[in-house]
Amino acid sequence: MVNVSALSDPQPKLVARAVSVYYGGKQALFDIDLDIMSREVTAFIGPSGCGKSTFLRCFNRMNDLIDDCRSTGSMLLDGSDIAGPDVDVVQLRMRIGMVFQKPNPFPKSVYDNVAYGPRLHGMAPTRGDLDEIVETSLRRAGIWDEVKDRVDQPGTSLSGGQQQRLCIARAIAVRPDVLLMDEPCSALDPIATATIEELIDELKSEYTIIIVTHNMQQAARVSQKTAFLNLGRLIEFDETQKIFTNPSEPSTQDYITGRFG
Amino acid sequence: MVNVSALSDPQPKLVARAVSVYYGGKQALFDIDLDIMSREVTAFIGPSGCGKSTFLRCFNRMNDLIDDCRSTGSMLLDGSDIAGPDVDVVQLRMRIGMVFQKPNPFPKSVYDNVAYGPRLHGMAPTRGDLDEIVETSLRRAGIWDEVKDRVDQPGTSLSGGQQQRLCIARAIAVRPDVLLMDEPCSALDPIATATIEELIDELKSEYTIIIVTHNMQQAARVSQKTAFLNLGRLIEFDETQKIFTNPSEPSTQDYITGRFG
Amino acid sequence: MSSYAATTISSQAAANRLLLRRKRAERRFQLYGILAISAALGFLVVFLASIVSRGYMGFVQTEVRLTVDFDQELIEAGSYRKMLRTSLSELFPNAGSSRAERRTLARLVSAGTVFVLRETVEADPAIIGTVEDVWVLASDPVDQFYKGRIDAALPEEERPISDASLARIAALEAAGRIDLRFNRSFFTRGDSRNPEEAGILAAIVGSALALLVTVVLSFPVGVMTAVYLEAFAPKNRITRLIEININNLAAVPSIVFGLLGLAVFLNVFGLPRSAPISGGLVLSLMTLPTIIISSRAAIRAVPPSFAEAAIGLGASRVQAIFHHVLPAAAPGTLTGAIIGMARALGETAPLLMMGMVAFVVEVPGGFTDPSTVLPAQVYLWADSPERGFAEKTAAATIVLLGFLLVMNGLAVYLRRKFEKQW
Amino acid sequence: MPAEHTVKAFTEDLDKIERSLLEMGGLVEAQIARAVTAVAQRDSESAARIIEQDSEIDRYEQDVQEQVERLFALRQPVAQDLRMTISAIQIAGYLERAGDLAASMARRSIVLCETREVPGLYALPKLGDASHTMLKDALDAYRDRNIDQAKSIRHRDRELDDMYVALCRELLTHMLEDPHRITPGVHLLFVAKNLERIADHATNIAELVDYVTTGTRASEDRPRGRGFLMEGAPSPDDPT
Amino acid sequence: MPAEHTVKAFTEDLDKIERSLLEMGGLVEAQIARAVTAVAQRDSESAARIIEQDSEIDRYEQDVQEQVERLFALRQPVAQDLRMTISAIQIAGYLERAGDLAASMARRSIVLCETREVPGLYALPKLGDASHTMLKDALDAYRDRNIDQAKSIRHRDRELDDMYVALCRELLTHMLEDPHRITPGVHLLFVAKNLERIADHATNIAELVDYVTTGTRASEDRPRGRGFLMEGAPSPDDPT
Amino acid sequence: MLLSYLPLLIIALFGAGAFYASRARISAAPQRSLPGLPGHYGWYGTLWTVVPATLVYAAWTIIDDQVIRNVVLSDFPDLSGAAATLLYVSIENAAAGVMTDDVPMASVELLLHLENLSAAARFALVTAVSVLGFFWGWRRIRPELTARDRVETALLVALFIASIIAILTTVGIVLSLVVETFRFFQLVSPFEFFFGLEWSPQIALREDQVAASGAFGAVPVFAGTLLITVIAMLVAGPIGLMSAIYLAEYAHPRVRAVIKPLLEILAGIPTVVYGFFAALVLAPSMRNLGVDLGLTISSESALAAGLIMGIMIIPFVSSLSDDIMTAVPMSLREGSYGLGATASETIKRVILPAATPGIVGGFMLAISRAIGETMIVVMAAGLAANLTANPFEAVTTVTVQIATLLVGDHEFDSEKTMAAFALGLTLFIVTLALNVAALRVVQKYSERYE
Ligand SMILES: Nc1ncnc2c1ncn2[C@@H]1O[C@H](COP(=O)(O)OP(=O)(O)OP(=O)(O)O)[C@@H](O)[C@H]1O
Ligand SMILES: Nc1ncnc2c1ncn2[C@@H]1O[C@H](COP(=O)(O)OP(=O)(O)OP(=O)(O)O)[C@@H](O)[C@H]1O
Ligand SMILES: [Mg+2]
Ligand SMILES: [Mg+2]
Ligand SMILES: O=P([O-])([O-])[O-]
Repeated sequence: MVNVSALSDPQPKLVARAVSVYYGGKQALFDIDLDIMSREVTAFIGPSGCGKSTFLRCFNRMNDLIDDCRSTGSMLLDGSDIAGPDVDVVQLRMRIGMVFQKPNPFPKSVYDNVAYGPRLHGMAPTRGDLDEIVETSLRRAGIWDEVKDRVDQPGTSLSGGQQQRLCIARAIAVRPDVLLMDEPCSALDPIATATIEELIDELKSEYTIIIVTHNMQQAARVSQKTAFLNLGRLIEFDETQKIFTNPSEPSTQDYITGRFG
Repeated sequence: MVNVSALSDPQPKLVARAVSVYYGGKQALFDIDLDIMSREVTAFIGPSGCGKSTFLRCFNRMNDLIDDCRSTGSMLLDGSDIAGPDVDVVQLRMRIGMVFQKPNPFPKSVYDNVAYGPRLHGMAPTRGDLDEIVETSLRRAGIWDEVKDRVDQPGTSLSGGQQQRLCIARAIAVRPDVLLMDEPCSALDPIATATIEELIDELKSEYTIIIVTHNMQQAARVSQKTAFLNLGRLIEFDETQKIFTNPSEPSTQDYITGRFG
Repeated sequence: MSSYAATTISSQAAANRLLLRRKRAERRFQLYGILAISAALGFLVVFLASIVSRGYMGFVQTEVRLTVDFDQELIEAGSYRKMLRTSLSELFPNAGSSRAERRTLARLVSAGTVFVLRETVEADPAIIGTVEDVWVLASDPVDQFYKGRIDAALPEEERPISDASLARIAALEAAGRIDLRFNRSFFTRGDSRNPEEAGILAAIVGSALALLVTVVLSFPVGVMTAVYLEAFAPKNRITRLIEININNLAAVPSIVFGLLGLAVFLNVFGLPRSAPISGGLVLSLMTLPTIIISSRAAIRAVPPSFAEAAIGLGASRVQAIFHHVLPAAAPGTLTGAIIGMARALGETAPLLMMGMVAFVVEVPGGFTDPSTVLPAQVYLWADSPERGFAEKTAAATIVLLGFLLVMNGLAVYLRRKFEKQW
Repeated sequence: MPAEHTVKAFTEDLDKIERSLLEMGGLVEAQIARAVTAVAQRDSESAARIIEQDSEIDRYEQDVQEQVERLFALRQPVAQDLRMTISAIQIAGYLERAGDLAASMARRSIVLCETREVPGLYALPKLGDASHTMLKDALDAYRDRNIDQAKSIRHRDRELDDMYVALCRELLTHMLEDPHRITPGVHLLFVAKNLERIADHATNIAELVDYVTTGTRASEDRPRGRGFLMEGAPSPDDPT
Repeated sequence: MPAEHTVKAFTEDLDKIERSLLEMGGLVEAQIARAVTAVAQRDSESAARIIEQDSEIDRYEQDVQEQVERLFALRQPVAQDLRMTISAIQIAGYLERAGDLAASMARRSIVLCETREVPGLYALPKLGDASHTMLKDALDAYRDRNIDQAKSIRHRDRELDDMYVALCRELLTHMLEDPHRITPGVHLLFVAKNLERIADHATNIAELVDYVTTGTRASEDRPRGRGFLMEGAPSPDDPT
Repeated sequence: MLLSYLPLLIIALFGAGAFYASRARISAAPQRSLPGLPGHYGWYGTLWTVVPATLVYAAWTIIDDQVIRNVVLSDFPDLSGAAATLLYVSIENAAAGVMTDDVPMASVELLLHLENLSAAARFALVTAVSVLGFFWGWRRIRPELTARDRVETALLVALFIASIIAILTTVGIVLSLVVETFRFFQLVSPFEFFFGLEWSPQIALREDQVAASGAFGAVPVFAGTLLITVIAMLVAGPIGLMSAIYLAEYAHPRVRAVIKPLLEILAGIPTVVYGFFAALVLAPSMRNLGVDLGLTISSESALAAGLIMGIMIIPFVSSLSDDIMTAVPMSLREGSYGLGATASETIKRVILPAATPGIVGGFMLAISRAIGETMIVVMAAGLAANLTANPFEAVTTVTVQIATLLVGDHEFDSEKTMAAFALGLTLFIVTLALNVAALRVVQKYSERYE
């Protein structure tokens, strides 16, 4: 068991400092400091409404879409600010991809789903380039073998688990560094869930992954670091193993052992 | 660990014999034989679409509501047939209550929700009787203390977990023998889930309970017996502890240990 | 279990009685539903049957075969009337030659026959100097009688056709000179004072022009508004006002739109009265809320996750909406538009105000020409006393319903085809 | 246990395991005390009863194992609950060993009844008492999650080792003095060894208190006698 | 392991635990063999190395414990996986004990180097060999989930007990013959005892094979020597 | 003619050209990560080329008629008002080739000349603006240009303008109604209008015409409207609601799939057709029936109009109710059945109570529709403003009066035309109130199952 405070990677991928978020007058996050390390899976756990999704969406500024949502504090990606008003969110979201709770493939072909991002950003000048990006992304998402014969069929015709992997493929097609996942398995059955968890495990060799989950076992299984949030505050952030075998904070312990409420 | 075959309660509460169910031309359940013992919690587990809900809904004939659903085989409640065409489903459903996946309180007051069944069946001649039934049911569902001051407020104003307990109270208000629960916690957060599980544990001293769940841990926690279904067939039925420590069938073992698909 | 064992015999009996009563109530309630539906559908059947039974004869017309001598002199003198008279007197040589008698004779055929003859000549000058058999329209009373709508047993003064004419018709029939033929002129002519000559082409063209104006104006504006409100509008007082406003506009009685058109388009802007452009404008204002509302519903039905996903990939809001939400909402939007158009096609009241209920003979050639629309034509004819017009009204109604059926069918087809693809 | 689980049955299950462990511990303590007495008082009847009772302890261990297995399967404990559950298996194992050792002493006491008495056995009950108390205290420390008490137990183990070494020396001396005492002396040596082992097991249990409460396993290099071997003395002591 | 888990990392984790156990087993086997040789050949240098290496085994145990804890916390094993994981903790415990016993033998061998040689020790290596082989076979049976082999090991334990009793008798005879042999004799008695204990631990491991594979714990009443006590013989043997 | 559309063609061509030119320009620029796709730069160029030029074209087109008219009429300084208009129309006709007498040829020539001049000037100006716009945009096409932002902002502005049209419509309605009504109330006191019992708006054409004194007491009109609406709702309410219940709760999906569209046909039939049916089929047969039963049923009875209108709005009631009932979550139904309720009990005790607000809203919308319906009553109800509650008599309605008062070429500022606007305003306010209330109710209801 490694002690957190002893962790000192020289360069965290993402840094949050004193991040607070408000919905209208209501404060949803309070002064959060957190470092996300490169090529690791970091899980956010906590009771419903504690602000996991809100925090996650700070990283790629999805909260900008909510009219009355406003945040303070600083967030850095590879050392450069991402929270400022003059940051180009398009570029930011290219570098920080996102996978959602419900698999949400576009009602287009599998190919067009994956090709959407690269086309949007003009990443593939020729059709050949695009083909390659699509194939690579699908491969990386571990779904190429299942769909290679039907990339022209609509993405919505796939099964739930396949759809979610398609969405992951779509996200990595724009070559992001970071993948944000908001309860990516909560709409899936246990078997599809297992395949996604498996995939996350493989992806972590290339991507920095942050995953929000309600399922503590899932956090335990897939992540290297776990952050426990409660009532909008970061209670504990540590190695997953440490959190699940020997958390420092009593309230973390209470939460993960089911002594809550 | 008790061996199943050694189980020989003289009188099972519910008996299914060679039950098959068809949706149109598609067979969803194949020849299921099962005995449900009185005052025990029996869990149905199995992969998505294996027929758990279908089987559960055979017990109170909810499948009758689906137009092209048809079933064969016999089902007995306390030894008398419940599957026949001349069985009175109104009476049957009085004796076999049901709790659903999403809490579904009627958009009426808490009181009226619970009083609905008794009124329907003319169970409470006087207002006083009704009051008593309502209070007893709410108490038994472990929610009386939380709602006693607001039984006139709409049931929908309660929290998710409370709503589900209200639904349980509503179901037990008609004094059923059996409670069917189809994934009663899947729409709830972990804390509400824990309270419902707790409640199920208490209820089993008075009711025979059958619960469908996707969550194997939940099945493990709340049930005494577990039935594992796969592809519409009953693969294994045994003491829960046996199933989760030492199942007889390899496919059960594969499923519960996550070696599926 | 004990609770059941505990129930006494008598309460068991009471419970059974209660159960029986509940079952009876159940059956009764279900019966009410069936009766209600039967009533509504029964009316529909009666309604359609009565329209069709009245109208189908409108598509055929009694015609009389005349043998006409296209005499060069008469033609040069422009005396087509004389030519017709001659031809008729040849048929019935023993008809009197008094003015009155000549007139009754002429009343066998349509008053417009003279013009038909002229048109025939103008269309084919080679005919001059020959003697040809020509089918001409019978007059309205003859037509009605021949179609069996006039009871010959009635006393002469109670029916619009004289005994003499009846005899002539019998003669014509015997000679094979009278027959029911497909009524081409119904589809190729404008209105007329003579029922047998009245056609719906002018009305159809008028409707088409007005609808064109409506589509061109209301569809883009409607969709743009819907997109703005659903996808971009900030939630503030102005947009809320717009929303409420649109919902209310949808339920404003159509005649009020007519008042608006009358006061604003005709009197303030000075647009031409009775013109497709003015009528179309009013109809488009009227259709706009329908299109906006159905487009908004279609847009709203698209899961927000599509837009979210696109934005998560770095698309701007505009791109997300235009790439994913609008295409997905297109069938719904289109369906709404078609239904709106169908409504506009059937609308009369506001056009009353715009002067489009007019007697229009000429087929309109442009957006500013005087014209009428199909439902207005129905309204006009329904008011006319001649029996022939009743039949025409029903026939025009059938045509109108036909158009509506096609449009609604298209909408249903679209909705079916694209229903819930995600 | 800091608070109740939302699912109370979980707390109950954990409590039940702990109760079983403590009951088992009580039984083992009694067995040890009785075995020491049997040796000291050459009471072969009591010894026979002790041997009989050992199977009871085995049943307890099996019971705890089953409960633990059930808890793992049905409740998936984590953190402190997990540590408690894991430690329960280990403690049950230690207690079972201690019980076996008590039974072993009882068996030897029967043999000893038939051999010549070895003098100077006064030290044996003292060792027995120390060992028995250590086990008791370890279980108390575990029950109370008392880290300090647990730590002191680990230190007491050292003293006990000293006592053991002294006893061994004395026995050896007796054996050298009189060959007739060799056979009983050997048996007594083994008895002493057993008591020393029991104390070791108590120490193991005490170490688990740390683990259960704080999650860190006490360092393994606990005091291990005092290097008698290095003294080159022909002493048979080796607190293994 | 019948099939891979859908989450392969789970299978890997389980495999890793098993690998650690087998490695640890190998190390323990080697320690035992070397300890027996050290005793037989009076090689105190080798003995010192053995003692040193013991901490390696402790580290292995700790490692297995941590892995198991992690597995419980992160993967919530059930059924066969659960049994495998629980048994891993127990096996690691047994192996650690066996390692300790080997170290203990090594320590005694150092003492023995400085005492007079006791003749007739030929039986010791034989016992050592038997004990060592039993452990090895038990681990093999565990690795292969071979129930039959495991069963045969439990029967071999009886033979080993016989050898042990014979050896004890012989040693006792030597001690009675020559008081100078008392001290080394006692040490050798303990060495023999250690080897007997190692065989017991091997038997324990073999019993777990049943448990892991079929979920039923082998009955506890396994053969326990042959009631020497009842023979009334003044033998110091008690296969506890 | 050609000249008038040519500028638009030019704009379109230039716009397309600008798109490709701008896109090519940015593609040629050193490729970095751009704040927009090349297409965005293309559109940027197009916008600059097209929008100003189009605005100029539109402005010119709107203004030039007026200017030309002023110039042409400046030769006739002593003419004004209607006379000037008359003259100008005849000049225009002459210019269009319709010869009329009495037209000053000089003016006709002038007009033609001016029109040609204007068209040519407009062509030149539009082309110039377009070219200027193109170069203006072209110069600004640089990789630093946030093209996507700009283009999207322009698009948003367009969308916003579109959504303003809806407001303008309402404003137009309100203004036109209010202005005329205001004028009306200057002539006729509001008190008389709202409380007067006699309605007889026809102004006497002859001095001695009877009962044409211009009485503007609208109570009989309102009463007639009310009567017909009540009859309609008596028909549509029960039939619609019960049909909806049957369809939503009992009918097999396949039956429902057939019946529902069939019922909706009723709503798709143009009201003029209903009117035709009522006037030509229903009314005569009712009169005959009345004769048989010894009742006097007027040939334009409130009953006939109300019945037909009721049938017309059946689908409004049934569709809305059906939608609302099917929106009641299945889970509630299952909850009730699970407790042993029969279907009708489930409907009466759970579904209807849950759906009541929505159904009430639906009824209100249906009422508003009945009140505003015109053609049926115009054709089937009468013109006579009888103050009666007897459904067999003829009554008149607000919409009938509006229609009849305004159809035909009337002087637009007579009392009776203004009275139509006053009626229109009343109608507007009443239906508006009903709608607002209904929408409120429905909205509140739909929030419940969010
Ligand atoms: N759009 C919003 N407007 C207002 N408040 C919001 C909004 N979104 C979230 N909140 C509030 O902010 C808090 C944090 O919400 P958030 O969705 O981040 O929680 P969460 O931890 O993701 O919960 P869950 O596990 O249920 O997804 C909650 O109290 C929630 O009510
Ligand atoms: N109304 C229906 N019409 C047709 N097929 C159905 C219907 N309901 C269920 N099925 C089919 O019957 C099978 C069993 O369905 P059921 O809902 O009982 O599964 P389940 O085990 O409850 O799954 P889940 O865990 O997803 O709830 C599935 O293959 C499903 O597709
Ligand atoms: Mg969330
Ligand atoms: Mg189900
Ligand atoms: O079982 P042991 O006493 O040798 O640890």
